[in-house]
Amino acid sequence: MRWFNSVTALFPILCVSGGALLLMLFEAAIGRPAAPAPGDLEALYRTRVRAALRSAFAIGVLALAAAGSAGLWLLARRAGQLDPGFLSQIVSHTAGLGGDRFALVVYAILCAGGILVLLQAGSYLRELGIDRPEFPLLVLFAVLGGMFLAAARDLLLMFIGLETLSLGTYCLVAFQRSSLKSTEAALKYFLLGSFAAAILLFGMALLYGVTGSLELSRIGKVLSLASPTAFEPVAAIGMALVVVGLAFKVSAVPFHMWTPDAYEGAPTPTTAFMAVVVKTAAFAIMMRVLLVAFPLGSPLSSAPAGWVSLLTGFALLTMVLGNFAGLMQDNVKRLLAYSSIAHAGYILIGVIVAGAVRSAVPREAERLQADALGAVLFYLVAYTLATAGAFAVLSICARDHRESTKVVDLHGLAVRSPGLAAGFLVCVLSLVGIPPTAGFFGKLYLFKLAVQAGLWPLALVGVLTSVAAAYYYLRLIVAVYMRPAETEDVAVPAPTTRGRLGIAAAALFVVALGLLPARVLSVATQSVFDLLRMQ
Amino acid sequence: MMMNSHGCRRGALPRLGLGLGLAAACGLAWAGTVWAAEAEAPPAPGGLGALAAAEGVPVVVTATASSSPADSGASLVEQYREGGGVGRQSSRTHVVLFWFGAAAALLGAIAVIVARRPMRSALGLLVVVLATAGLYLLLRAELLAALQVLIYAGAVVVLLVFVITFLDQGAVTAPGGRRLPVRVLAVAAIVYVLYLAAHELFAMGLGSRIPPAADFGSTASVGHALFTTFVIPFEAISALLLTAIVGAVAVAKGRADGTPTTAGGALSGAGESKGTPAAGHDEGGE
Amino acid sequence: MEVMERIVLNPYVAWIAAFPLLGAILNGFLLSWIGKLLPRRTRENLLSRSTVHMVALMSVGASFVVAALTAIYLWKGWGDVPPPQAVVARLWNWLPLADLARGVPSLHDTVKSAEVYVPVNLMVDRLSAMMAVMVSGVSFLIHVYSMGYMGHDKSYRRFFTYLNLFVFFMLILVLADNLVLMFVGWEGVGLCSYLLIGFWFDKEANAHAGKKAFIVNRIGDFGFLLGIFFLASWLGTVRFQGITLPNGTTLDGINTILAGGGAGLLPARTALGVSGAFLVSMLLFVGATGKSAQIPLYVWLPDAMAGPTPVSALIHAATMVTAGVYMIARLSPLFSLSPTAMAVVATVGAGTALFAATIGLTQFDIKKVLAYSTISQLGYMFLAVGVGAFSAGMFHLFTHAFFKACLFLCAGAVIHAMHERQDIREMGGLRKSLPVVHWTFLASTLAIAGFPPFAGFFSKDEILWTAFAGSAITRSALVPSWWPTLLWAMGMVAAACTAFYMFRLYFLTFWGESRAPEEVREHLHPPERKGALSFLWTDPHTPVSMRLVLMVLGTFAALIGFVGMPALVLHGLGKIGLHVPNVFERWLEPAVVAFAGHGSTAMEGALMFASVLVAFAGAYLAWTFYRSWPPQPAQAVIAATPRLYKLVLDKWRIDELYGWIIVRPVRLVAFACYEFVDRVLIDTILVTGTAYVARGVGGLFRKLQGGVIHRYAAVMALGVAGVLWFVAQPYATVPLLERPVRFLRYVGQDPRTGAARMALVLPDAPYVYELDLDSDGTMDVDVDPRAPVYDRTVVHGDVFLVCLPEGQNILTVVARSGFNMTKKLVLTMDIVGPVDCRPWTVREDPRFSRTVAAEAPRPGSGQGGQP
Amino acid sequence: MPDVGLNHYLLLGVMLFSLGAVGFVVRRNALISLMSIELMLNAANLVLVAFNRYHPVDHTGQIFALFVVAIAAAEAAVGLAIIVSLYRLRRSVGTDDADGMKG
Repeated sequence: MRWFNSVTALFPILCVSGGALLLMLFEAAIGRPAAPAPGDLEALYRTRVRAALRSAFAIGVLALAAAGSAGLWLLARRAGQLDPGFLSQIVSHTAGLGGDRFALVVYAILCAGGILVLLQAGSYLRELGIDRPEFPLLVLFAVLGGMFLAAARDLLLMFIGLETLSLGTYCLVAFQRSSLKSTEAALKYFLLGSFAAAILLFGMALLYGVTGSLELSRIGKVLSLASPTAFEPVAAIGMALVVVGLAFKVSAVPFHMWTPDAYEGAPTPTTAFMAVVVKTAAFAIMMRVLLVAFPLGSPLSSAPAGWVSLLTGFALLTMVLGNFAGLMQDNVKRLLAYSSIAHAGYILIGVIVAGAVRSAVPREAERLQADALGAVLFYLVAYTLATAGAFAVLSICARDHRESTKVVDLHGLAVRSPGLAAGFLVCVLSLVGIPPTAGFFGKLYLFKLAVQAGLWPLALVGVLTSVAAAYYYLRLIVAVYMRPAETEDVAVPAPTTRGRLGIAAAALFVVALGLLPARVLSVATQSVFDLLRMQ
Repeated sequence: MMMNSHGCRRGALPRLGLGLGLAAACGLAWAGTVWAAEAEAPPAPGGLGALAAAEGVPVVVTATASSSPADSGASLVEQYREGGGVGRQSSRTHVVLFWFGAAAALLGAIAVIVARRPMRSALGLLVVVLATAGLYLLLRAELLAALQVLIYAGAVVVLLVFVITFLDQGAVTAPGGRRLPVRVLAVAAIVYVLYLAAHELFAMGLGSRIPPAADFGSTASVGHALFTTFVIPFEAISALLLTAIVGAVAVAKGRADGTPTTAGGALSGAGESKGTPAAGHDEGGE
Repeated sequence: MEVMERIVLNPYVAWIAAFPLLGAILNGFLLSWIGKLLPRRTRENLLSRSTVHMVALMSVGASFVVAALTAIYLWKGWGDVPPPQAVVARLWNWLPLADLARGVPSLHDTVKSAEVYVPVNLMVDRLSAMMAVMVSGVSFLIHVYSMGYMGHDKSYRRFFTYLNLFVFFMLILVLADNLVLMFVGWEGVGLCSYLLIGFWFDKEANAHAGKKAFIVNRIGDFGFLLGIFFLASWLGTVRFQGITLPNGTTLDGINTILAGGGAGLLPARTALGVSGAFLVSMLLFVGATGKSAQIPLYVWLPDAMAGPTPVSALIHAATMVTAGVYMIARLSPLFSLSPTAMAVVATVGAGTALFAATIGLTQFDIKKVLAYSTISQLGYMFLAVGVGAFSAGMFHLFTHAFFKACLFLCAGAVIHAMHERQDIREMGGLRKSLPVVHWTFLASTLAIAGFPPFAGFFSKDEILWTAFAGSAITRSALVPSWWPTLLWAMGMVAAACTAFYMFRLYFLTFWGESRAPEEVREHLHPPERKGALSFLWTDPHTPVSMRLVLMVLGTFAALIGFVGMPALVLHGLGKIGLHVPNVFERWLEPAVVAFAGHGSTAMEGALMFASVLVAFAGAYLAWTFYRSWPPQPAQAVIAATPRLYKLVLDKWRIDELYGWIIVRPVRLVAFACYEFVDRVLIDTILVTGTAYVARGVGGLFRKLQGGVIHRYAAVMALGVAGVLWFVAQPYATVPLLERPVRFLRYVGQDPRTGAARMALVLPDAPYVYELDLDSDGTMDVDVDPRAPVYDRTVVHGDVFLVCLPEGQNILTVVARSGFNMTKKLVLTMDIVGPVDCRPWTVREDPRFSRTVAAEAPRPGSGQGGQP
Repeated sequence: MPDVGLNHYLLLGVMLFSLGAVGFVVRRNALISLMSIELMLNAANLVLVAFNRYHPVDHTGQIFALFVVAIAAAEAAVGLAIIVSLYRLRRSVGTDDADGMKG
């Protein structure tokens, strides 16, 4: 029975890893078909069918995992409204993995992100002639890494997850190996990413040295002991290095430098993947590490030099830079890269609030924390949908071995393809934060919580910079809706059914979350209790 | 620093470092094995310190002053006296070997970052790897030392060397460059970091207050832990390795998707980046 | 509460907003999707223009019908059912804002209860019913008009989709029962307006104008949002009106709380030094200035004229721009709490009214004149709500919607006939060729200029009167008693300007000879006359749909004012036996705070006379100046009629005098206002300047982003160094003196000597220690042979047992860091009180907020002596 | 002869780490950058193992180091693949040349 329960709790992870293995074995067994001769339509057809099947299989696996997460979430709730340990108890005691409800929610977001990426990848890869079987495979593996990250309860599994995710993503960035841009972007991302990973690892080593444990909760307990430790400075340095490593992954300023270049150079679906999956997973683990290993009241959270003030600095810089640097861009991918930096700044606000809550009543404090982290999760969902949708439009606009990512390429899209334009509009409006889209509520909650926690400078900067950001998102809308196409030969995008589905789903969910945010927010908030009470 | 040595025989330092380092590393590996076989004498059992460490509390002051003053004071002292010395007195062999290994590792590391030929950097890395393996032995991590040699030296460095030769990277790339101020600033910053970190780290204590078990670090015990406590990470890392394999294949496999081909040997010198004045000099010095 | 019981819950009112949405969805994509499934012929029928406008018209019309029926229900009741105070449609619980709500338990615990949610409720009370009827009615007319006006546009379907969508959001704004939902409508209308301004996107200016509107509105929204946050956190609700659910739960509303004596919930003094009511009112007002184009955020409205004219009529005259006024009226109990805020509102309103009117004097673009007149009229509305005459403000809003829509639509017809020319210097003489337009334009001009008995007369006169009598704002200590008079004077001057520029526009457009270019003029022949009123149906220049709408609106512009006749007139009517109530005021009575003014009927009569006089004077001046072109008296007239010469000459002198004394300065001021304030200050500095700064900063960041990996790595390394410095620096700067104290423990007396035994725990990280226990200046190793001092260094976790001799209380510790990286630090500790055997008390160290230090009680001060 | 303790190992680790970081920032050859990163990972490993000797109740640190060795190998493989791919396209592994995207 215990075995059964363990497997149950691990279902999403097993599902994705099993799916990836099956896909890999299948591809290995079938072997690679010869590239179809120019006139050989049948072979071409067969190649395309195979590509479609591959992608459909991967999407199915991710969907199954997401459904499994949802089911487990319900199961966990039924087992006990607030029992944090339900899932972690039925997972074996082995180190690392905990499938609490927080992780389940993140699983679902990651899978959704992966699905949206795969949906848009089909036509892009085909048009650019790089439709190789490794793409869905790497997406699956990277999502798996993200899931490890979401579930990691100790530094070891966290590092493994982070590296799995990163290595997968590096390869996805370099996927268009005939393109100098793609490879260059991969090199940049890889070198800087590994540098950050090394820094992260050193921080972990120091934390291990101070506490003698890799388990997050154990670290938190040791560091919060009443007696001061001589290791406190060392622990602080370790914490800072870990924060730096994670800040790199969420592309917070000043560790954001790779973001625009990597986003621009990578194939567009990969860019979407980076913006959506990598960021979500990184934020998930960031929340867990910071709030479990350096919880509220521990000297490394709210002390003058604790992570709260550190992240506050990051968040301020990130919001300002991300929003202002975007103003000058004429490459949409770059622009969205800066947008993703800016959004990281907003999301950081939520994490900061969770660490800066002041309340005499522990229960009250926990509730506020849960609200803050719930808001972060909600924002991540909103951001995932909107960003994936926006990138999907860019992916689909790719034609004839050329991607269309200049602002100019979007001119007159509303006339050429009204459906795409409408989807794009909805997603961009959500990124701006216009009601009644999901993005509006994400921002509303985060700023409201910041005001509530007395961090009004953050809220003020957030609101002001989002006004500035409206300007550059507007350029996109202007390009799509208010400019005629520059040249006549711009091909009308002919989205595949998959691509259409992706955009429609993203746009619909963005609006639906705007109209009915309550359910998702409540799920997020409840899940966060598992994290906060993690033992 | 190494940037000032433009025009001098720049190859000398890395070569010297490599030579010494290689010798030191080999010596260390040998001596370490011998020493590890003898193992440390088991120290006296720990008192409060052991308890504290078992609790994972690095700081041993746990008694509060509010308890009966006279007794607790006395017992406190007793406990510290008992547990305090453990791990502090290290054998002379240990000390010698440590300095040996440390020197080798540092020299190797310097060689990695100053050598102008990637091949020499790779050799420097090899030295570091071997020296570190020796130090692992001193720290009673036998299995890790072995795997370090096997995986790191045997796989990673070899792969590096293979790629270097494959890419015709005998060519020279000099450190430093046009944007020196930024780099100098960055280096200064890093040195400052080093200073800070060392500053904080140094007085962290000299050793464990609880004795390691007799089979600490043995292959059996590490292996046992690996397949019990750490079985999930162990499974997880297989996913990581698979990712790396698939990804590396996806990225580096031959050009199947219509890459513009570049003529094989036509650009043999292209590996040089921004040919520096010192380049020719070094070639002459070989 | 008695008030709340009269609220009827019925979802049918949702249809008021739902119909236009349905229309937008049908036209937007549903029909074309369905069309794809049909055979070609059917599809073409389905997707024809007539389907498009039928869908659009019917949806708005249906919405109007429902709104009107609801209004009747609110007025007279339904059969035997007495009229309720409001009809509310509860749609769904929308977003949880639990913790915003005061005293409401955790979101997590009460996730299912309705109180913690901001609901999606649509509420029709008298105020919103009036607005809904007005919005849907005017929109319906403008939809009809657009059938003609946009008849040949290639994006017919897109236009009507946007238009319907706009109406939907406007109705949401109007019907929202809480601030957050209102904000949705608020943003939505902004978005649609933005899409519609840029509707003809082949013109660069349009896209720019749209962008400007969007950005300026975002600035306003920022204030609005902050206002919502504060209000919600203080009052615990964002609903306007309280509501009782069928299950008996009573939910509070802002107005209900404030009216029920809950004003104390707003802090009397916030951190900013102002009262809570003032702060919130001002923040909300910032939002209102953005949406309703008041100083200083009015800049977008004139530029927004770039869109199609029906859009200008609908959005930028009749509906969206009035949202700010509506919002303030909606929250009248809140604004009434702060006379200072009211004064600010009134002053900004009066200032805008005057300022925009002076600019209007100099414009030559027909739509620009109307745009500035809109801004000016909105200023009047703010003046009214500012002095507390919410009902008067709403009345002007109501009448303005009709005559301004009519004016814009006339302008549209003119532009249409002039082949898209908008410069009034090229017009003239249009009254013959466009008779319908001419008459309706005249009616509306009379209305806006304030000629009795046209609509604008009643509403504007009421505003001026209430401004004069406005005692609400003088309750504030900051507002001098003559302030209302000043506001009134500004209003009067603005009224004069209004009359002048409107008639200037009228004369230049419709009188004199045609100055149109040849190719236009040859089309502009007058319609055939087949009878007295035949022009009504034979006008060839204006499609019939447009003519009809103009006539309806013209009639309204002339007559709608009678629903709100001033007390004086009503009194007079009463004298002659006609007992007519002020319908409008009575209608709004339950919904807004009543006006509390003072002043006599005689004064009212005098003021009314003055304002009529002013209107006539303005019109007369315009007549003398602009009835012919170029606007100078013709020489021929002078020569032919010498008897009149003198008179004309005199008039000339007056004109010249006027020209010197009034016109020049006025033009100068107007020019300065326009050129300097508008173009330089706001356009250049505020809008462009911000963009430049933003771009400059952005460019700087771009430079940093040089593309070279190693520079990125260097930045990262610098970042890491900075972070580490930030993290380590507090530890480095904690004085050594304080840190080891944390590890000093008194462990009792030495049983043999009676000396104090101290256990020193000196684990502090980067230091090694040497001790001087007897303070003789040399470093001792063993003071007490029992003290286990190992090899002269003390490191982490080691304990010293120190026995200090009697009277000895100074302990010198030298701390050295490893590798001699820092200088030596000498630590002198005062360890008073060893003889006393009490355990040391534990002190909280605020910097680390946990138990860190031990401190000895000081038994005797004599102990503290020198060694 | 002074004792050798935990801090010596840690200091060595810190120095190796810093040398690696310096190399990463200063060198302009992608291969050497990669090696510098390996150096940093090695330094972290040394610190982990040294700390494990300090907390000898279990083998956590050593096992972490073990995993890091594997991860470093994987990272090297991927990194070298990217470098090879770049070399094929541009015949150079100089990282300064990789500035096709900026701004």
